[in-house]
Amino acid sequence: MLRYVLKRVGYMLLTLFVIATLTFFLMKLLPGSPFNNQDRLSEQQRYMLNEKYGLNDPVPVQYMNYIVKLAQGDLGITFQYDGRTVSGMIVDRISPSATLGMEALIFGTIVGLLLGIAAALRHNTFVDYGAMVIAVFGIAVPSFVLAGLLQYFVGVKAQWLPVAFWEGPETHILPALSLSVGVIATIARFMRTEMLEVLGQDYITTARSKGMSENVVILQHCIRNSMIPIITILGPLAVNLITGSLVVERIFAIPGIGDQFVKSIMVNDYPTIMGITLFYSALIVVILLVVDILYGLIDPRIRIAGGK
Amino acid sequence: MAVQEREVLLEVKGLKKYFEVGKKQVLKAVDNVSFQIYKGETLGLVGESGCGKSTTGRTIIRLYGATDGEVLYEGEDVHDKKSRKDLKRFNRKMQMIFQDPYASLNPRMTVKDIIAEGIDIHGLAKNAKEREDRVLELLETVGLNKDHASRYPHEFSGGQRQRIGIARALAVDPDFIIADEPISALDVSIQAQVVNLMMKLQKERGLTYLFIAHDLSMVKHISDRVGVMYLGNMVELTGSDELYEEPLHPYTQALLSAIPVPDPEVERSRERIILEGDVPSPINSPSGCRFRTRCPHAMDVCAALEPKWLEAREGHWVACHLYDEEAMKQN
Amino acid sequence: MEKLLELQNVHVSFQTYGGEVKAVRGVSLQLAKGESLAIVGESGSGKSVTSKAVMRLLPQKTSKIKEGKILFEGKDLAKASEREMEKIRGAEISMIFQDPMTSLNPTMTVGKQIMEGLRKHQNMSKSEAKERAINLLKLVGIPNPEIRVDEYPHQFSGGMRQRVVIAIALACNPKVLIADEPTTALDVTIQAQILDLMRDLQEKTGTAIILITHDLGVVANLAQRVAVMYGGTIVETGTVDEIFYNPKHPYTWGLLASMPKLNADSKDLLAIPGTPPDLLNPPKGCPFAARCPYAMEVCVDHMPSYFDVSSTQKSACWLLDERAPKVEPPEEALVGGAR
Amino acid sequence: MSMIEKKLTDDLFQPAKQDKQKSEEISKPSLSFWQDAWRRLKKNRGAVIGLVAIVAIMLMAFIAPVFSKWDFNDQELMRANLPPKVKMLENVEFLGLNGVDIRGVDQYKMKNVPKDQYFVFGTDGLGRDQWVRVWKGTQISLYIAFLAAAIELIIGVTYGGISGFYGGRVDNIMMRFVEVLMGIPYLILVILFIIVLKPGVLSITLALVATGWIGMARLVRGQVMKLKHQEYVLSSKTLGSTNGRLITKHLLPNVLGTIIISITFSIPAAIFAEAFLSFIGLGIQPPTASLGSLISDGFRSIRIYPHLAIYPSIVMCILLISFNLLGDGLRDALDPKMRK
Amino acid sequence: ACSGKESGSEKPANKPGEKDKAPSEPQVLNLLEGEEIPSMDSSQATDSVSFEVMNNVFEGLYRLDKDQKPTPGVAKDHKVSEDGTVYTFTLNENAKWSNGEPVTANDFVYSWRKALHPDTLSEYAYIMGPVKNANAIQNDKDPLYGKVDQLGVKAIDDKTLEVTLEAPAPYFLGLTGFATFYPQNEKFAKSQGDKFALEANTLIYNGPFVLSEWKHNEGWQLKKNDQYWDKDAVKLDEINFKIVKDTATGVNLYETGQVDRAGLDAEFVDQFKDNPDFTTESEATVFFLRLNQKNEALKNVNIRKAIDMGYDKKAMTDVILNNGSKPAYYLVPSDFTFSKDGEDFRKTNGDFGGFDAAKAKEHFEKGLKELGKKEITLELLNYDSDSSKKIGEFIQSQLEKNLPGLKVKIKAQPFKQKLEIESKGEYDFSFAGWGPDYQDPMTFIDMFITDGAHNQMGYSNKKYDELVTNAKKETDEKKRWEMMLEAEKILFEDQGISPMYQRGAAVLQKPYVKERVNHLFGADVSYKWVYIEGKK
Ligand SMILES: Nc1ncnc2c1ncn2[C@@H]1O[C@H](COP(=O)(O)OP(=O)(O)OP(=O)(O)O)[C@@H](O)[C@H]1O
Ligand SMILES: Nc1ncnc2c1ncn2[C@@H]1O[C@H](COP(=O)(O)OP(=O)(O)OP(=O)(O)O)[C@@H](O)[C@H]1O
Ligand SMILES: [Mg+2]
Ligand SMILES: [Mg+2]
Repeated sequence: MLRYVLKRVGYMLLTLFVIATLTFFLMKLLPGSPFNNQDRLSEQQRYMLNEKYGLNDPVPVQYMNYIVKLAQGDLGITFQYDGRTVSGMIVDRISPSATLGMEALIFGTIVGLLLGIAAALRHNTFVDYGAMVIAVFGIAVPSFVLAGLLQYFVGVKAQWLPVAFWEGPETHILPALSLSVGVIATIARFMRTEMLEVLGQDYITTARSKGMSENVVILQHCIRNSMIPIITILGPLAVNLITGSLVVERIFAIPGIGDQFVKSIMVNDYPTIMGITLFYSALIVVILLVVDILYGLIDPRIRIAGGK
Repeated sequence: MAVQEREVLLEVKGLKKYFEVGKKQVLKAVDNVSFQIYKGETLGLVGESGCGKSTTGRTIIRLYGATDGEVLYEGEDVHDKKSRKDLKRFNRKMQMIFQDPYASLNPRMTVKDIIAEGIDIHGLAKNAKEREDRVLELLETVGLNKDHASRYPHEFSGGQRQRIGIARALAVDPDFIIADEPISALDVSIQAQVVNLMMKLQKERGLTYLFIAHDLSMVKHISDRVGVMYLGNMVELTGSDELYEEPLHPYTQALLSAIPVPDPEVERSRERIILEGDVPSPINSPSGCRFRTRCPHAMDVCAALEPKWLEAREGHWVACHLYDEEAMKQN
Repeated sequence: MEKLLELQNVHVSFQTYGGEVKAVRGVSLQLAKGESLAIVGESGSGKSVTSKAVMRLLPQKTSKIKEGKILFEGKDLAKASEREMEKIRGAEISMIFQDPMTSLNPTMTVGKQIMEGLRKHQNMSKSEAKERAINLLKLVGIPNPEIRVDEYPHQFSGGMRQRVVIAIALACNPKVLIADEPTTALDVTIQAQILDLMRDLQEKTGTAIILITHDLGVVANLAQRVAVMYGGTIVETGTVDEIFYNPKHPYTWGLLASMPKLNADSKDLLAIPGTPPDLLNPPKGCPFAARCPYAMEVCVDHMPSYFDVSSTQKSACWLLDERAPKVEPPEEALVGGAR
Repeated sequence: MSMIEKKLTDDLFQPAKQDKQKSEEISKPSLSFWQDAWRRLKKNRGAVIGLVAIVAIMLMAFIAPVFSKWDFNDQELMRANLPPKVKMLENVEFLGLNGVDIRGVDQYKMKNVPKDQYFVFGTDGLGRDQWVRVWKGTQISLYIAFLAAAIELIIGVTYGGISGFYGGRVDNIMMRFVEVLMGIPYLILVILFIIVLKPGVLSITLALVATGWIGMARLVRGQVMKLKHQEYVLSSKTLGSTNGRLITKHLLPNVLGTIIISITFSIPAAIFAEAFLSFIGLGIQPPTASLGSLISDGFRSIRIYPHLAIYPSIVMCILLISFNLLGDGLRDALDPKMRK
Repeated sequence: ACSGKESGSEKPANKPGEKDKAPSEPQVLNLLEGEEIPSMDSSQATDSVSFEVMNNVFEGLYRLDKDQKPTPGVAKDHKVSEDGTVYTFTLNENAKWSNGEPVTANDFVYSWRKALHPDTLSEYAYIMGPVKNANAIQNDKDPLYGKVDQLGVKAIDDKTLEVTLEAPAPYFLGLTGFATFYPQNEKFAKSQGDKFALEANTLIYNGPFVLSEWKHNEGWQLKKNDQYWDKDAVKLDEINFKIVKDTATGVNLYETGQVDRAGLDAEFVDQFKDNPDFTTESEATVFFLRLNQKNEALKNVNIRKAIDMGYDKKAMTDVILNNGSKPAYYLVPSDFTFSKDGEDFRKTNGDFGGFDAAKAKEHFEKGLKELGKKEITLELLNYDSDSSKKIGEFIQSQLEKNLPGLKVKIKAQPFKQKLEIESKGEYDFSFAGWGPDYQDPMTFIDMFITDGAHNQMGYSNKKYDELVTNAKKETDEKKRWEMMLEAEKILFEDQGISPMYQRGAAVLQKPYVKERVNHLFGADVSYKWVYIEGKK
């Protein structure tokens, strides 16, 4: 097991390195310079600014410098905010995004699972259709519409919950809800299909034949066996949620990383772009590994075949 | 039986097929198996589930690459084939009927397309009409009617599906068919239909079969000679009557004694050789003779030496130290 | 003999895309305490459905017990609530399923799967249940049961899995054990062990067994009485000797005849031509009529009723009517002692 | 019992004539798998409704702009932000199609719009006919939808198929590549395309091409890995099938159901990816619009001019639900077991 | 009330209250901001958020008052030499940093030199241009390069500062209120090292407020500075800023009463037009079309004229922008600069051109004939913001309608990328804007001298160049004024650009917010005089 993980970590580092390289060169294709007051700057000042950030060097040299620094764990300093380090900024801004993402993920997964299970158990009944309508809706309504409507009706009209900002726990509800609808929809659909499949398996009949109650059958026998595809989609979904949603962060004025990333690209803040990209891709590869390990925990057969 | 005079169609020499399972673990599915199949005969292959029968069959037909040993078909090494043309030629001569009639038919193809697949691949029909005719002819041969051509596999009973599988194999006019437990998944009355069909075809077309099964009575019925496998090894091989009348290998004896006879009186009075213990895993198979852990006659030598594959009597091969004088001496 | 379980004219239908599949059409059976009854018959003849109907394990939405009574110790299971069934399943009646490869939950240890029923029906503590599970594993002949309880099904061989399934079924000492083709997937040496095991158990605990199988050899080995099913109905029933040595129904003949005999010469087997009836539109008359070489006009439109051959043997065939021509069973259908 | 017996006459007890074929006489036209699937599809009510709706929307998208009085970019600031007004229905109060806005002002009167001018979906902030714009936008969204589907089908399925089929090292390399692509944030790629190529349909297309297929590739790979050990695949191998034949004849038809369901997921995803790009200002460039951009623009003024967001939303919803219905129907149609 | 005169009187919100009336209600203001503060180091500030915060927590020699006139800040008084090039400031002895230390002349010397020092790389250093040697110090070809001690600023004593200019600059006094000219406490700055100005507590303040809390990316809080020399004039105890980027969110917050002011997009204007809290504010930023005269067609003055007359600027501001923006027929914005006699530059020069479809067509046809072409295609380089996209669409449709034979394509790009393309001259015509750096027409006029840094469109007119160079040296204020008026005329004779509109902003503001002062250049707002009255 340990060897397997080590091998995978090796692959991960390689993948990260490739991503870093690709992103670095792609990013350099972005036109424009990172300076704030671009339209007022003289040629010369521009040159000097470039010199300061090492942007006058040929791109491969810049790349080498970047990688060397990266190897020392230095992500550099952002161009956007005076003197702040990229790593500090990521740490700062990931926390609301990740909190929100996790909340949405947990809530969405639970509700999605419940809906999916209910739909499967009441296959082809009103409950099933209802759950699936919710699922289709969850996919069909874009988050900016949902977030906007929630904010207006729940926040402004009814005044049940705060309109925006990231303060007490009550401020988490609306944004988390907006984010989770997509999760609910996806999970519910997959869970329904998978549950139907599992419910048709012989071992479920065996469990029933032992006199197990319906609850035990579902909780102990069905769910775990339906989890593999759920885990598979949950992995990348989690990464995307954790790394923030531009739309929801903007609408609810949450100081998250999604918004920061878009802005950094817009203003050519190279160190920040790289920093966030690396963070994101590291998360992706780690989650993919976690998913693989989870497979083994859920299904002992995979542990033997793929694992050791 | 004047076995020697007959022409050898297929010769398997020291065939080994190991699977790598997990890290550095080797599963010896087939370990050093040798036998010959004569033209026009049916060689039965029996043994309990997991002993390597299917693997042997599949390695012969190249679904698996052999770990070691060779398979000679009409003197040519099957595993040596390189060019696509050679392969195609070979594929036409040797065909396979699969164990599971449910899994071996593509659920999204009509019966017609399934049967015609070989025809298409080998270009055996000049036009759509000819293709259709051949399919219908094949359907008839296996006892289905032309209405069935446009149906899907799931619309058939197991016996019918197995016939479709046979028709598919016959489509390319093979000389040699490996039938991998073609009847295990069928019920008795249908088994008889399939076996009858296979025997009829053999008579009509001079086919050669390698008939894999674990139902010994059915194997005896259809086969000229029978080989018994245990845990990747061939333990006994001889004419089917001889095998049933005078089994030499203790495993064969146990096997035969365990077959329940559909006769209540016989059953009530029957003595069985009860084998102790479970079948060992092919991953860590016992040293020496693999059967020794369950064998009522196990001796010290069995753990030390692998029994030789020797002809204990004319045409009766067995791998057991009991019939090896040298080994007995050592004991 | 005391009737433990009695089926009275049970009808089961499935609602499918194509229409109503009448899988079981009027099955009546009796099972006494400590008795072993074998149900044999063609694939798809409704054996499994009948047994699942007893357990009430048929898919709830698509299937229905349309008619009939299933009396277990006088109580009609066909009308029992799900709650009541939960108490009966596993504790009073338990079942061994056809396929050991798929009837164990791959993500749960074998021990836990055995313990589940024990904890529910016998209120055992975890450790008690585990001890009993180990004992059960030992009983069904699994070596090192202490270690094996904590392993997963895929770590067991097919034969061992089947034994685990049997252990699960036996866990709570049920009064009735329904074994649906318990040995089909096994090779004969293991099969023999398991049959011995079941016979032992029956002798020791007095469990009544319903054994469903294709293999007449197994029937001959284990059963006291036999019911032959075809097309959703029982076409013949009798003691094991009666069915083997004095069968009256042409389908039973066909069944016996299609078995290859170890000691017979290798000529063609006597196969039953044709295919079983379509249960979507079951024939009005005798379900076997279309394949029966002795079919008469009456068979096509009129369902034969049971003719008593002896006090224990009944057969549903018009050939037993006095007006019918007398036919002899084919030679191939004659089993050992009958000759 | 005796009652019945009485009715049976003796002559019934004669051997019956054997009519062996009788039970197998279900004659059916000989259809190929695809013809058969089409036949099954036609029988599925949901799928037919979905298909009809999609075709209707497609027709509207291409015909409505042609037959309209206005071009999608005919601006007239004098008639900006008119609420909808429909010729016959304007007198039916509750429909709200009488040109009165939510403040209760008849905008048509107020803005002196000629009596004979009706704007079925109203007008936007530049006085353009929303009807034409919605259908024009539908064109773009349909294009995006079909493009996304095509990309998934062509690139995703091929990639996943090859990776899963060949397995081993090929698979390892291909999957590492996918991981890398997954690791590069989507936005960087999109923005690059948009900046390098200039914003518009082409760059959105390319952005979709670059990453849209990854999910599908992973899915197909998994399925193919599972299916390639099926016995029917092996049997085709023993017949001498080439790999190409195995993939196209055996593997793909059997993953098609999964593929279709996945596509019904990714079509809305693609349409909204485009809407998201519009939201951050990188999507379709004006004056062209897509349903996504119409909704995201209209949504800003939803409280004052609800018609701007509502109509494109309705079209979008119908479209998506239809795709879902059709997808479910297709999956069933492609599965012969669902045959009636 | 920046544009005080015209709009100030109609708005009850901005009616000046009684100054000496002691406020009885909680003096707390809640506001929104669109971005995080990029920098709190006055020599690094480049953007409006930083400028606005700094204007309220720092103070330069002078600061702009409600009427956009310089009013004493740290300086109590000043003297100007005859030739208008030497300013001697006397500092207020009560001016203190928030840590209690006095603000000294040296703090200015330190800060200005720091801003100009090449190592600092202040992007706004050029604003110091009028100060003697400032340009030379920044020019690495010049012998004075980097020699900040040669800068024309000197601390005569702790409370006297002498500034020497290159040439007379009547707007200089106003400029001292600009962030780059703020003082910095050398001792404190050095003691903080790298951390200086990164957090609220690594900085000291000398303005009406202190930055009491700074939650990065969420918001910040200003509190009254009790060390401020004029603290009695400051009424507000607390201002809370929250970062909200979405307009709708801002409006929603406003409606629930959580904030006292919210900006509106065009989409929201119709909705709130009749709301009593609705107001529009005018700015001094002018948006115009750059007509790239390196383009074959746009080289032709008739084509340029045709384009300028070919779209309806009034409809554009009234219907599309709908936020108080005014159509612009000029370069130098209205209500921005005034002659010595107090006359608006704009009023003197009047409007140039205007929408006239018929005339536009005439010009266009003439131009086409001169070019020998039947039709031309031009690409409009645009920003990618929503309102500018709409305007782009409008211009496109108008021009194509009014000038048959013209085809307009639009290319929208993110801000920075658009600037990049523009500076490379790789466009036909573009949507551009310019806000003033200082309060003088020159900040607009000198953009278009031949090869000027901001003349990215190849405009060149010798006479224009001459007028601009001379005006910069001219000591006679009146003559200088004339020259600038003349230059603007020439620009429009040539139709070097096509002005579109002078930007305005639509906002909702609670009526109890009084005396909020908007500025037209530099920092947007002063909160020094704001107070709350009538909030229930
Ligand atoms: N592809 C494979 N990878 C790893 N192990 C395999 C593979 N195929 C077969 N085996 C193993 O090889 C051994 C022999 O299998 P094989 O299928 O040949 O048995 P068999 O005699 O045909 O059994 P059955 O009667 O059940 O068909 C078994 O232990 C099986 O688990
Ligand atoms: N869930 C179901 N839905 C529809 N039809 C069903 C269902 N289960 C069983 N059937 C049908 O009921 C009939 C009887 O099936 P059953 O499983 O009882 O047969 P069996 O006698 O057990 O056969 P086998 O020996 O193959 O197990 C068959 O025709 C089958 O197709
Ligand atoms: Mg096999
Ligand atoms: Mg069954």
